[in-house]
Amino acid sequence: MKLTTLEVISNRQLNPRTYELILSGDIPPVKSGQFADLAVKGWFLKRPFSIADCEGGRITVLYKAIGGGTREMAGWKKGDTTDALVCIGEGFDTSACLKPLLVGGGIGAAPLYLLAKEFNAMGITPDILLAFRDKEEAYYIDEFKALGNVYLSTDNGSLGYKGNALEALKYYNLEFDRYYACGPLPMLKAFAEYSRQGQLSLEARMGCGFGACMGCSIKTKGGPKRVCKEGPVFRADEVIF
Amino acid sequence: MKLTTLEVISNRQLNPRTYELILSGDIPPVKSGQFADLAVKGWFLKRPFSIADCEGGRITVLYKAIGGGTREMAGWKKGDTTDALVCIGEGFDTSACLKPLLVGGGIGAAPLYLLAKEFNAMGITPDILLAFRDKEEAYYIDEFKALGNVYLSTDNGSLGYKGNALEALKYYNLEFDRYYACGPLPMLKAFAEYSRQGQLSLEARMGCGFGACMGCSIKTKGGPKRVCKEGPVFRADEVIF
Amino acid sequence: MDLRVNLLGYTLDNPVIPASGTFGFGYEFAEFYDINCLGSISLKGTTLEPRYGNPLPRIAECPSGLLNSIGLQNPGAQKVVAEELAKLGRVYGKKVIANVGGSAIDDYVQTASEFNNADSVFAIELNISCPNVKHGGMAFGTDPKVAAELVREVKKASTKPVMVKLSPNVTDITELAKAVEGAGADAVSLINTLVGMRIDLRTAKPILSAVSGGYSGPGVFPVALRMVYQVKKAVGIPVVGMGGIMTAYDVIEMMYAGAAAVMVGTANLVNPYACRDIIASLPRVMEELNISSLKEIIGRAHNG
Amino acid sequence: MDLRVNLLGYTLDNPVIPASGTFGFGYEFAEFYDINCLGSISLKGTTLEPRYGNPLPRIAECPSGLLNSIGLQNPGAQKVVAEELAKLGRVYGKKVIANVGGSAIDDYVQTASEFNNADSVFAIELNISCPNVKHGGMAFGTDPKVAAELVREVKKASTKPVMVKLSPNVTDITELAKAVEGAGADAVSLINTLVGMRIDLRTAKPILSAVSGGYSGPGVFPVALRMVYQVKKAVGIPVVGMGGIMTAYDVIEMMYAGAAAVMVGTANLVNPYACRDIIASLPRVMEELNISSLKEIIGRAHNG
Ligand SMILES: Cc1cc2nc3c(=O)[nH]c(=O)nc-3n(C[C@H](O)[C@H](O)[C@H](O)COP(=O)(O)OP(=O)(O)OC[C@H]3O[C@@H](n4cnc5c(N)ncnc54)[C@H](O)[C@@H]3O)c2cc1C
Ligand SMILES: Cc1cc2nc3c(=O)[nH]c(=O)nc-3n(C[C@H](O)[C@H](O)[C@H](O)COP(=O)(O)OP(=O)(O)OC[C@H]3O[C@@H](n4cnc5c(N)ncnc54)[C@H](O)[C@@H]3O)c2cc1C
Ligand SMILES: Cc1cc2nc3c(=O)[nH]c(=O)nc-3n(C[C@H](O)[C@H](O)[C@H](O)COP(=O)(O)O)c2cc1C
Ligand SMILES: Cc1cc2nc3c(=O)[nH]c(=O)nc-3n(C[C@H](O)[C@H](O)[C@H](O)COP(=O)(O)O)c2cc1C
Ligand code: FES
Ligand code: FES
Repeated sequence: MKLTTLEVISNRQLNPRTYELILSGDIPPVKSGQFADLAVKGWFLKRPFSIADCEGGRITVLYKAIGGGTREMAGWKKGDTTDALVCIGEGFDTSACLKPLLVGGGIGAAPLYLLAKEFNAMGITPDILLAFRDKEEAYYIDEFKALGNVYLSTDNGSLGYKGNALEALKYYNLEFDRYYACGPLPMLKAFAEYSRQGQLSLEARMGCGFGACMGCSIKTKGGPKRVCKEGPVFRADEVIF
Repeated sequence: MKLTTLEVISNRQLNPRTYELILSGDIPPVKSGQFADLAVKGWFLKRPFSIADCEGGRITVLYKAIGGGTREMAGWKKGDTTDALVCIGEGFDTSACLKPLLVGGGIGAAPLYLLAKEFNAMGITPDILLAFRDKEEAYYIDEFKALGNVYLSTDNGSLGYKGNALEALKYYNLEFDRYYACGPLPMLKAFAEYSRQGQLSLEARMGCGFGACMGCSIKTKGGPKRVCKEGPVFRADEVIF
Repeated sequence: MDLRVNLLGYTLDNPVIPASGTFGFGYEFAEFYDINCLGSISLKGTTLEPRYGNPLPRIAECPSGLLNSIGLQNPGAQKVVAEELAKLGRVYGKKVIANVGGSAIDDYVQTASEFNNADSVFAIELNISCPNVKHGGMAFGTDPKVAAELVREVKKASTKPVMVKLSPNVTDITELAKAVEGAGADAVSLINTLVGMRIDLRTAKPILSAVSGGYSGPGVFPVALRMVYQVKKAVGIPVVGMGGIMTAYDVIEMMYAGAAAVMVGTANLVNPYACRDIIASLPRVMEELNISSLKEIIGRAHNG
Repeated sequence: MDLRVNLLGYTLDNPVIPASGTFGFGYEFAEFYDINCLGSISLKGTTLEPRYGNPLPRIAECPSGLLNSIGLQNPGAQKVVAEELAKLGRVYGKKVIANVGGSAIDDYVQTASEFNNADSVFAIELNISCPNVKHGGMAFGTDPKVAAELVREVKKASTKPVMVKLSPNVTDITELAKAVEGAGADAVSLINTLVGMRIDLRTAKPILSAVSGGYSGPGVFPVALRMVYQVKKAVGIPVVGMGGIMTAYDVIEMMYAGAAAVMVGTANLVNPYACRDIIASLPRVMEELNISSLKEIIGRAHNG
């Protein structure tokens, strides 16, 4: 992990509220599931975002404009800079997994992109289940199709199966030796109850992003763990919801 | 008075701590003695500065870097912008004055530049007494020489007469039918005690800069008056120190 | 989009009221914009006799706000009623709130009574929390018994609804709120300023001539919001919320906490158009947050 | 340039101490820089038994700071002494301050005693002001009698100097300071966090699971400075100042107000290098302000 200044290479709108931000700078090697904490001028705390991709000294962040900070980010232009902590946390564990299922809910699909690439590099074409509220919220479908077998669902049926991620998993009859889920807490909880064979990427409001404040400590069977340090990825069977 | 966005045209260092800032924008007519209130990013309140010159939609501010805000301003570059209130307050009264004496103490000389120009336009060449702490603090001497008869003094004698402004006035034997003084409070007080025939430009810490907060109210014989609204220029015989 | 709220029997077109002391007697802001967009106006704190207030400096900057030690400069109640209200009446057609300060119960009572016949005043805001007047405001604002006694006396003398402005510089603000409610207050407004201080780095002396002053601006918002929430839980009378409101989002948050209307202070000083801008952006923000009527969101954070 | 100050018989190379709860048990910051530059370290608040603390969310952002409701998460006193101090000892050669929390007098007494034989601990900081623990900290921090009683008991049991950390959420902080001084406290530190709150605009619910939390960061600096100034005037024991310090300038201002040393909290969270950077820039700032020795400026704002 590292505190550094990143420069905006591009900031592209993908759908009404989702953006793709490409940043360059002095970036250490990234493991999928790790995140970056980006400073936004005028806001006191940095904002945490999964690293969706990493290539040639650049990282990609896929973000949804939901509040003051992300709305401000939507206005970032090429050449703008941000102070950032990069490569935070422990990433996904891809070891000993031959039939992965990647499950993204809404903006939670972001870290799965880099994860899918990692599986590709291991010679594995993952199944990728992407669940959105509606068609308007969807993004990066083609990009994911280039890396795996994509299955889609929406709450209102405007794209793919009509239903939530877990319902879609059953509908599409998807099998896995391990699933990798990132999305809203209720979705993660539902998956953890459905199967222990998974890894969950969790969110938490963060004070520091590097383990100092205990602001993000969750309860696990192994005692309290910090989303920013021991996480954000946890085994489905260790998290106490 | 007006709230507007100004653009930095140039920001030139005149001596170790004094800078000349030229700003352009939609600027209403300026009267000498009026001031501008400039927003500095990262600081809550705007900073008030006398308008030292005004020409062709541009204003000049002469400022000394003394604290956080002015140190930040010293880094402003061409093209930077600042939100500003411009043309605040009542200016100097030049009416019925044939033999003016302009007295500036340190950075207080700033508004006298525009005042000297106004006298020139009326066909009058003013006497201009500039008092500094030392030679290093001096600035704009040649500029003032182009507009009037310049007399100098410094506390340590490194430039001109060795002594303060009032001592220098006596030493140079300067006469006037009205003096116009701007500088540190003790200097203004000394002048007000020496002669009632003057106008004083006062400073005050300001909350708003446009008359709303009463943060800058001084006592005058005519009741409380606001430096930002009825001032910053007051008659020497009305101010209660 | 319904922006209207009710306060003390008066319907405000919107909940945004410039806070006392940051808007003068209102008319000077008419230079900047048509102030008839404002829900109402809380006038500069008024005392029985004219006051100059504290010596300069009276203002010190803070990272996220400012300190003031104005000390209730005002021309005195009679002049306010005779002159300032008249000047304001020429540019503002709605009713306003008279903010009353003092240093003894009798002061308050007499000053409040001066407004009895002022038709344009729909409520008295009793400032029992000014940190900037010696032997003044503050004592009334920190002792529930004294506060209650004051409110009872003012209620007897005033023909207008009385709103009491509470100080945040106390261990438990709900005690004060309950005391003034018990004494007959018709509403409470909060918060007044937090006592703060700055020191001049160049001289090592306090910046304010009064040494300490009242801290306001966005830096106090979290404290203000907490107190509004607490007081809303503790009393049945309307709560007017203020402290650090800078945007329409802050207005909504304050109303969620329990504010029936809000006051905007320091924001006016850093941007003379602040209240106008906040009011103008309220409909867009309401739409974004799926709010159709502001009345309905008052205290929503208390549900469930 | 002399940056040294004395605190409770111990000489600090400089007055900058990371504040409790914002620096863990210190060693994790050694990943970022050589923490031996620090004057000392105030360790994460420690209780007798291990504590998980409050449910998430525990953090809410503010315009100029943050709210936390951690609730004293810590592994318990024995583990702190046995494991955390050892880990810290490997990367930090100076003595540290153990910050002690609790919810009953006995808790505090036993926890403080656990550090009696910890050589690397030169003082106990008694946290009687944590707003984030039910039936805890706060009561001790708002009632002078209870606070004094607590201090007396801890003093009997502890072999280390005892510094008492005061709450700003009181009407008169000097009463508390005088009470703990009278009970034998060797120093006071202040301020702990101000109670604040934020509401989620999207859900209209309080952001923190604990509803309210402790507000810290630059937004509290003016309040902290005022209280340090007041307490310095009121007591004879050393005052350690904190609350919103972000820069070397803030350190000087706090020392002018009366701080014998300072603690830096929230700044560490937004910039892991904050303490190092502040210490590194102190000599330059001292030169600019014509200060040759930091010892000499303590309380300078009280002169004349
Ligand atoms: C490990 C991790 C990875 C994330 N990855 C992504 C991603 O790839 N793309 C994406 O769009 N979002 C991601 N998020 C969520 C993202 O951090 C928030 O959407 C963002 O912080 C909101 O900022 P704001 O200023 O717009 O909202 P505001 O509500 O104005 O923010 C106020 C404060 O709350 C915090 N906050 C608000 N919502 C969240 C949240 N859901 N999680 C954590 N903090 C929050 C903000 O960081 C800020 O401190 C991630 C969160 C975490 C913890
Ligand atoms: C009407 C008027 C005209 C002025 N004209 C000039 C000028 O032409 N050139 C120039 O260099 N300076 C001028 N000043 C002084 C200038 O405003 C201050 O030097 C400047 O505000 C300092 O800002 P800072 O951030 O560097 O200092 P800081 O000390 O960090 O500022 C903190 C706060 O105090 C205020 N402040 C500090 N010193 C003063 C002061 N002397 N007067 C008023 N407010 C102060 C700042 O505005 C700010 O709000 C003028 C002041 C007034 C009132
Ligand atoms: C310059 C100034 C003057 C004030 N004068 C008064 C006053 O006369 N009466 C009063 O009740 N409150 C007064 N206040 C307090 C404000 O009305 C308000 O309670 C406080 O500033 C918090 O709100 P804000 O953060 O939006 O400014 C004053 C505040 C400021 C900044
Ligand atoms: C995340 C966090 C955790 C804290 N934990 C403790 C604690 O355990 N014990 C304590 O005495 N103070 C604790 N505090 C208070 C700080 O030590 C300090 O008093 C306060 O934050 C004000 O200083 P600051 O503005 O520099 O942060 C904590 C503060 C924060 C932000
Ligand atoms: S955010 Fe501070 S420990 Fe995780
Ligand atoms: S600065 Fe507000 S009235 Fe002059």
